[in-house]
Amino acid sequence: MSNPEQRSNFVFPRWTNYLRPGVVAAVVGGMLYLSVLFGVGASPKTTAVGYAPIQPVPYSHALHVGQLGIDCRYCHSTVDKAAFAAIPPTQVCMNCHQGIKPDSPRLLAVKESWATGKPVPWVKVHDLPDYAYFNHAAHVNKGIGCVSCHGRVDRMEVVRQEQPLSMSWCLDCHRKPEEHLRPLDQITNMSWRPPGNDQKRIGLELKKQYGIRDASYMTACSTCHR
Amino acid sequence: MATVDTVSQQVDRVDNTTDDPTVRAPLVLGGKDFTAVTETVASIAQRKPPLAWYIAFGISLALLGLLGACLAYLVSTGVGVWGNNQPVAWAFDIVNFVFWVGIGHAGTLISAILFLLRQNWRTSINRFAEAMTIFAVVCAGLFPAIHVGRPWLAYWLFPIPNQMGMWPQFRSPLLWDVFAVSTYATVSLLFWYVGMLPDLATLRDRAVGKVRQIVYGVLALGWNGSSRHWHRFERAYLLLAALATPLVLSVHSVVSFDFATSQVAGWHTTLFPPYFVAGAVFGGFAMVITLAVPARQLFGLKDLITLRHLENMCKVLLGTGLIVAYAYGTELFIAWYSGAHYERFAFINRFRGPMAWSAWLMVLCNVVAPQLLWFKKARTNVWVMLVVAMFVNVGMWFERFVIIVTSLTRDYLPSSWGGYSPTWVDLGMLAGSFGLFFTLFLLFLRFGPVVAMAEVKTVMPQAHLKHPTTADERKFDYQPDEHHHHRPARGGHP
Amino acid sequence: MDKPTPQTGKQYWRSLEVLAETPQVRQLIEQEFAGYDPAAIQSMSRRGFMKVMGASMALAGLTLSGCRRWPEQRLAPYSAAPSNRIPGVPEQYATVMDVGGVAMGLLVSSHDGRPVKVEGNPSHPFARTFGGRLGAADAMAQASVLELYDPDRSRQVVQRDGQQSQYSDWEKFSAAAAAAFATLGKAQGQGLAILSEASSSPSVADMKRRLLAAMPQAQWYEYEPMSSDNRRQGTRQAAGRELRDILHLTDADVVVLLDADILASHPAHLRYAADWAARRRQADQGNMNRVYIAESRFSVTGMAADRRLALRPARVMALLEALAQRLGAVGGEAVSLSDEERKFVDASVADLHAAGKRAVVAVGEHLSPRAHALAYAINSALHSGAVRYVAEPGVDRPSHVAAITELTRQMAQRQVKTLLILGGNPAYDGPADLEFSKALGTVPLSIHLSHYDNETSALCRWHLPRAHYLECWGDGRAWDLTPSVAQPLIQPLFGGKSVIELLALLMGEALDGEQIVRRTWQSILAKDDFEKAWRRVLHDGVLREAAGAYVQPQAVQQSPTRSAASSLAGFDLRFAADYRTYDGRWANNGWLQELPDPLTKLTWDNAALLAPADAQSLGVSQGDLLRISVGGRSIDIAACLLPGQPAGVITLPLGYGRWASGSVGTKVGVNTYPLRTGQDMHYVGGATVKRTGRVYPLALTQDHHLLNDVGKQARDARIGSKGQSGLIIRETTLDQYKADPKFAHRDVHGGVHLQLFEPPRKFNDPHAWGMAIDMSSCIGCSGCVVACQAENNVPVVGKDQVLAGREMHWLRVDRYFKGEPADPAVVNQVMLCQHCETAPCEQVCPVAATVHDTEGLNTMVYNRCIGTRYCSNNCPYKVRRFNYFDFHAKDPRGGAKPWPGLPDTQQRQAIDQIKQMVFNPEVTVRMRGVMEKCTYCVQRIRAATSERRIAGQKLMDGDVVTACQQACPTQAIVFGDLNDPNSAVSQLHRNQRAYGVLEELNTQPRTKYLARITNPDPGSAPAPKPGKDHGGH
Amino acid sequence: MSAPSYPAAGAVPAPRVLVGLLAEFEDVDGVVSAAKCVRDAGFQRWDVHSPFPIHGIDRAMGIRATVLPWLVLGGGVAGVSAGLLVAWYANAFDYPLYVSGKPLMSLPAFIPVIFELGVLLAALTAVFGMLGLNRLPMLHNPLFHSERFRRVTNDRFFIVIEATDPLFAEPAVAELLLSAGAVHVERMETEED
Repeated sequence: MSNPEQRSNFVFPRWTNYLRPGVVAAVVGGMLYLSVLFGVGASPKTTAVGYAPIQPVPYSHALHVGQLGIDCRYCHSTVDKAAFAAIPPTQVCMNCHQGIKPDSPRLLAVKESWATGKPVPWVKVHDLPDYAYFNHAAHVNKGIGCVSCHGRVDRMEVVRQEQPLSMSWCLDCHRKPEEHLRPLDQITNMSWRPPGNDQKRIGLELKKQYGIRDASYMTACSTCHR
Repeated sequence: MATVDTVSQQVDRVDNTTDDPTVRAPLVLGGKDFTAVTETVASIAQRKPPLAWYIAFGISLALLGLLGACLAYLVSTGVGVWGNNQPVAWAFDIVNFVFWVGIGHAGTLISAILFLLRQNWRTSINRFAEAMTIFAVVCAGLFPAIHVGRPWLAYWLFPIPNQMGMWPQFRSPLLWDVFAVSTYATVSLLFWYVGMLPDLATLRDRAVGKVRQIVYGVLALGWNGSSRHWHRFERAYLLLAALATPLVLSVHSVVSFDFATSQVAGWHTTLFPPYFVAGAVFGGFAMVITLAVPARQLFGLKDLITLRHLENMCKVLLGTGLIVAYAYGTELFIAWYSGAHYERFAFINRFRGPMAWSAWLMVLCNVVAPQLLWFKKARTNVWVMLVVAMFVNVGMWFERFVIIVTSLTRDYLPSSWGGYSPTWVDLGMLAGSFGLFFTLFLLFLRFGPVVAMAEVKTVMPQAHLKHPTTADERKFDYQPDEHHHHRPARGGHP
Repeated sequence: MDKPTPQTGKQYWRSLEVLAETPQVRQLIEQEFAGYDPAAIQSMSRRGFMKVMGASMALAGLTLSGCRRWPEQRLAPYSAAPSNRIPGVPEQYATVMDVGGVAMGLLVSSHDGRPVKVEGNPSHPFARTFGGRLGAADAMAQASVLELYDPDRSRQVVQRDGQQSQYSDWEKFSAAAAAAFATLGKAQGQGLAILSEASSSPSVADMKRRLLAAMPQAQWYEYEPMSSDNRRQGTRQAAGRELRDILHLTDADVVVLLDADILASHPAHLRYAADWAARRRQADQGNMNRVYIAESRFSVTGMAADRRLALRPARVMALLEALAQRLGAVGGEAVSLSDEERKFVDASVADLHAAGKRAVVAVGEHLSPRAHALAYAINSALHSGAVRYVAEPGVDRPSHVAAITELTRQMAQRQVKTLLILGGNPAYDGPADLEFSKALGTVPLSIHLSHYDNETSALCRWHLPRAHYLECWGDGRAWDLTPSVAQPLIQPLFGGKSVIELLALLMGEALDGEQIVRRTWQSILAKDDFEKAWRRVLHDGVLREAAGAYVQPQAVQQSPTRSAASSLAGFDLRFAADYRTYDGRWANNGWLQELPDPLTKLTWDNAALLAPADAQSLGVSQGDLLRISVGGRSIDIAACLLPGQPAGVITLPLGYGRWASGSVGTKVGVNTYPLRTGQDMHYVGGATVKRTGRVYPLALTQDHHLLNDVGKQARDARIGSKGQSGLIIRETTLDQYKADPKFAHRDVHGGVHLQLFEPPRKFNDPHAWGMAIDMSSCIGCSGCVVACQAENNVPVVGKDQVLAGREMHWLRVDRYFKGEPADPAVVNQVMLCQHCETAPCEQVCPVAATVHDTEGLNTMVYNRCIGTRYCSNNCPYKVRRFNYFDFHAKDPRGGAKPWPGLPDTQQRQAIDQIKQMVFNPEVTVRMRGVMEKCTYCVQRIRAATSERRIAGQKLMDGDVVTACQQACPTQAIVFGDLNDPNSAVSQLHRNQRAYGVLEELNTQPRTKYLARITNPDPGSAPAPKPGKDHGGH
Repeated sequence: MSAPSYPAAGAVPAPRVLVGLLAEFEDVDGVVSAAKCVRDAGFQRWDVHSPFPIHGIDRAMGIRATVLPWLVLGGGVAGVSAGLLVAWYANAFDYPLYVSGKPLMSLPAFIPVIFELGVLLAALTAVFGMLGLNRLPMLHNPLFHSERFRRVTNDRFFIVIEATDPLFAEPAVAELLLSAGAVHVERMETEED
């Protein structure tokens, strides 16, 4: 057997006792820190919002929509007819730009496309997962304005993603559509405000008028996933 | 003061397996005093282990490696590398899970229930059993996590707020499993560790070399045997035992709900919860015997884990075995009595269908083999009990196989009846899980206090007042299976 | 031979606006499809391709990407938008597909220029369902879209010289051909032979006429391994001219069939099945037809018949002679019949007499000319109003066998200098005794136009890639000669040419396909205002008024019966087109290879179909490898026991064992053509069978033969005895149905449901979706299985996985044999997700990946599923399917490989890009590790409802049509809204035959089955059921 | 054992401040009776150290029952309510989904989870409550300076009377302990701070 006498007698120094609060704090704090880090870092609000890639053509929505007041549907013509809001063909640009500023250097890519027939390689900004089936027409025709999801595009020099486009974000609106509904003639109006800022009342009226169904229908899985 | 050598020499052959209730059979032999107990146990962690340990550890590590390889292949390729199919969507994966969870029951059961029942003979084996529990639950926890098709998303099983706004579905028995098994793992771990604190302190105080002194020192948390500490310690331990007892019963009940609440004929049986719990204890004790018999041989623990301990375990084995056999019978009776076509067929098919061999193997191992233990000769012969225990281990694995796989192969629509055969990955992962289990267990044997020294000391006569003077002392000086107080206690006094 | 691996070159084109094929638009749209980075496409880089797909929104739903920011996607809008196309909105075009000289009317839907779904053309007389608004298409037609995107299709012109083979191109070929044909032209076409597959195309006929006019000495031959020449000969004997018989089964109360598989193998089977079913559905009015069949195999029609007799081929003829005599259609010495044969004749004759005009007799296309002559005589004798005739086109040509025999002879005698083979694969499917391949090698200049660089191409000097029918202009005639136009939905992916385009090229005509077809149709369509008529044909896809005129020539007296002493020594071999690969042309089609055979449920193989009795006497069991020899030739093929197969007859399905089919079809199954000679194209007697001692694994999706007694008893209790109800199958005969209309609800087990709680809602807001499946009209043709696979991106898993029991079909046809193996009855039960209101699968899912929506759909959310498979265990119908591997990425002929990358990148990167083009963008493509199942085609529900809602209209019954319902020729599947009491499905749910399978489990299924009613003659009807049902209690 | 004497503990590198006196006893009876003496002498800040819990020592020392059980009860209640709350919030309130036609609030189906969470929190409270009340972990303890004290986890029993006790007077206390049967008494000292 080993007998005590031959052993070096090790005693933990006194300061080890003072570590205790530190250890507790480290463990608790660490867990909190990680959860916050993950919660914030992984949330689409962080990963997706603010995504504003450089586009091949320095097209300014602020100028065309904000100042010139072109309606969204002039370019995105299928938004109220189909699930997919079409990106305008080069043709549409040329309708005007054959006459207006035909020689502007900013239009080079467009004119090249028109000449060669090559499409303009726009970068997709609002990109839903492949398993989520969003239908523009279904929303636009039921009183959801462009601005609700795309933000104040009329003020954007470069289009950026304003909303997280996460599932819970979709659910918020599908549970309480009345907070976003607007008259059909105001769909593309970026600056529309409910008269008397009484969105709730108007929303509920429109909800009835559009025949929008209850939350359990609106949040059923099959509404968006197939 | 006795040394290890002298101890091992002076192993006396006192037979403590008497059945005479008037005699208080000693639980510690070899005329040991406190020091000798400490020596016997603590020195295991200090001496170099025998060659056998190294061989066993080598094999275990190899199997663990196999498990790792299989896991990598599985996750990168898909669960199709197993033999699972339609209709047998669960097979080895869940069989192994239930098997290991079952093994994981004896530990906490011995610690908790026997503790509450004041079964003092538990003290020599509970540490073993608890360690076994922890490691078995580790193995068990592995399978539900990796049996899913997309393991990287398994965290969806926990109610964590997320950007999808989605939550788990609390009606699913599988979710109950998640909570039951994780709770069980946590509580068992705490129970084990708390119980080990005083013994870790012992190892600390005997440790040679700074590293060991620091490691054991930290693990012992500065335990100093203060009676005020002991007071709260015992109360906490009692509470844990009281909590663990319903827990241990609930866990396997919940596991049985996976089947009992389902639609599958051969699964949805109201009998399942008690049947599964009994089966778990049955299999758990078998595993304890399987581990204890060689261990006491290897590490000279014969005086602490005595034949009486082993015999007691054999009795439990026999008892629970009979419950299991009864459950088999009841299942068959109910199926016949229900008069429902699908029910009847499930059990006819179990014993006469293409996979009947597994059912009969189950009956042989779980019902026939344990009957040997009616005989005291068998109960007191380590070889016999070892063989019986092995049979039960095999039998309990096949019980789960029969329930899960055979029932699934032929359910309602004959068009979708199928068969099942495992792949090398299935077998590899089964073997690998044993590798994981034994690697952990051997490490514990090597470095941990394999017997609860402090608790053993409490059941030694020297631990009790010779002349309780006041009533309150008598009241508090509780002596479990002591029948006559003033009989001079055995064991040496200087 | 060495098969060149296709070089990668510019091969993807975006489909064109079909009516705007100007080179300029072509170019624009090609560029459009090429996306922002043509180089990425040229190099076939996967990312590049994915960007393009992102652009066309085509692959919405591909992969279940997690919450990462997935790879940047580019949007490539049109430069100049083609008129009236809205991105993401599918369009439908009518066209036709020609198989064996008969055109099938199709309606093809196209997503952003990719044809993805083939359906029947409702306005086509031979595709329309009876009285329905739907058009049916069979499994092969529906699967043809997979062939379009088959990466194995030949991509280059290949030039061969002996063992040498090299890639060439159309320029080099036309140069070479121009020279050759110039000289041929001078020689009046002397030494030129053309071997064409059968074609109903007026344009091909027109080009043929022009070519023969230019080269009168040229020889034009036609060959099809499956030919109906016997009918031509027979009708000539019987009526003095070659006729096609067109059955009008709606007018037939009694139908007697001799080896005639009119519901599945006949060129007009879709129309026949529809009309037959129309009469089956009248069971509730007690006005069913009765079908007798005597056949030398077990056919789909045999499964549907009311009385069936399995006979050796010779006995079928004897039976027909007897029938003809008894009906006074022919004289001669009496035929000796066995007891059961006589019973069959007595019963059928009695019924035929009783029915008179409303009776018809039909014989199999392959039967001898005399059989056809007798059938004609009998029907004339009956004055049957249920059969009409049109004149057979192309009467001048020799029979197919004669044609290829003659051609081979000429080649062997070196008389053929130039051989042009238009389609077909004679080196594989030619009569074995001719040794066509050997002769072919001797032809100096041989040219083969074909979809694949196949067995025949390997022996020709030139292989030319052929344009798929969805890629080119063409036309065709239906069974009754109704003409249709075939229009392309996409530019040729691999630069192939159609038959007419090739002929134009060879004849030096500078015309493209469209111009040729329009030229041909000048003569078919009204001269005045051709454009208007042309556009109408394009739109309708058919010109109904131009159908062949009915003729009814007088029956010629037939020579009296001569008793032919047919020897019964050895086995009769019966050659039959396979229900999946037909004559072998579909061998490389994964959907069809994995489609379970309607009878055997065999996938990925053919097998020698053997009567259990014969198997017993031979000591053969399922999967034993047999050596079958006849006339000195022999093959080794696995035995598959088929109850109901006539004793002494072995059916050998054709169309397998190809050696140059492609990565899917090569070396699948056994080639049975080697036993098939020119004399005995359909059956041959005196074959010997030996066991080789080896065993061959057969991938069956339903293992009935392997049941032990315990299993058999349980199965019989569940499916019931012959003609009677069991626990899961409810059926009875018409008479018993009349006696006990509520029979389907007798012996319902455990009717009492004690509820612990009230369901939270009725699942009927705003609609209550439900389905009804009529087991009386289902014939088990399995068209619905392929429809579901095509619509829902259901993967092909491969033989190894089917053997492991992991086939993925959301919808399966459960085929149950009842009664004695010698003379079984068959019930087909289409099984798919029942959408139970109290779905057992839902409560066990720990992550709520499968839950109910408010309209009663049991929704399966793939992107939420983590794959515990618990739901599948808990589904009593076992209709859930699990992606054990990434099956789309897995090679069906090889094992699954580990994927080192992030799991959700596997599909984007590992699936061949051309294969990806067949995906239906409206349905998520499931990745590895998720569960899937029938969704009631929720994508179609959503499409229809949102269209109506946006238009502010109410949803009408019939707006939502599931893929399986759409494809079903017999309308056995009906889907709709149970809230609408007048909807078809509501009415069927109210029908007293309607019951829920396993409803005693209180699953409350939304899918109900209509109990099967058969109409056997009193002689063969099973005894009324003895009181209680066995098995239960 | 030899005549009572209490040398300053040897092997320890001379620490200075006196913490208390450490008395060693050989068996249970000795230490228990000694504890009674110390108790009766009215000392407050003292303790008995032993290798295992000595039955009856609580009364001998006059230790009052611990509050731990009440803490555990609290933990259990918290766990149960947490379980109930999370199940209700997730399945019945925040995102109600229809599962097998069962009610949104299917209490019977939620019970297993509720139960498990109750046990879990109770057990955690028991363990960490015990450690907290015992002020463990405490790796440093003046006792550990004593060579002999190591046997407290083996076979010896000790009584410690701390210097901070109001009645503490070094020689008197030593006498008391020795007379109570201590086989050895030593000064327990520690370094300045």
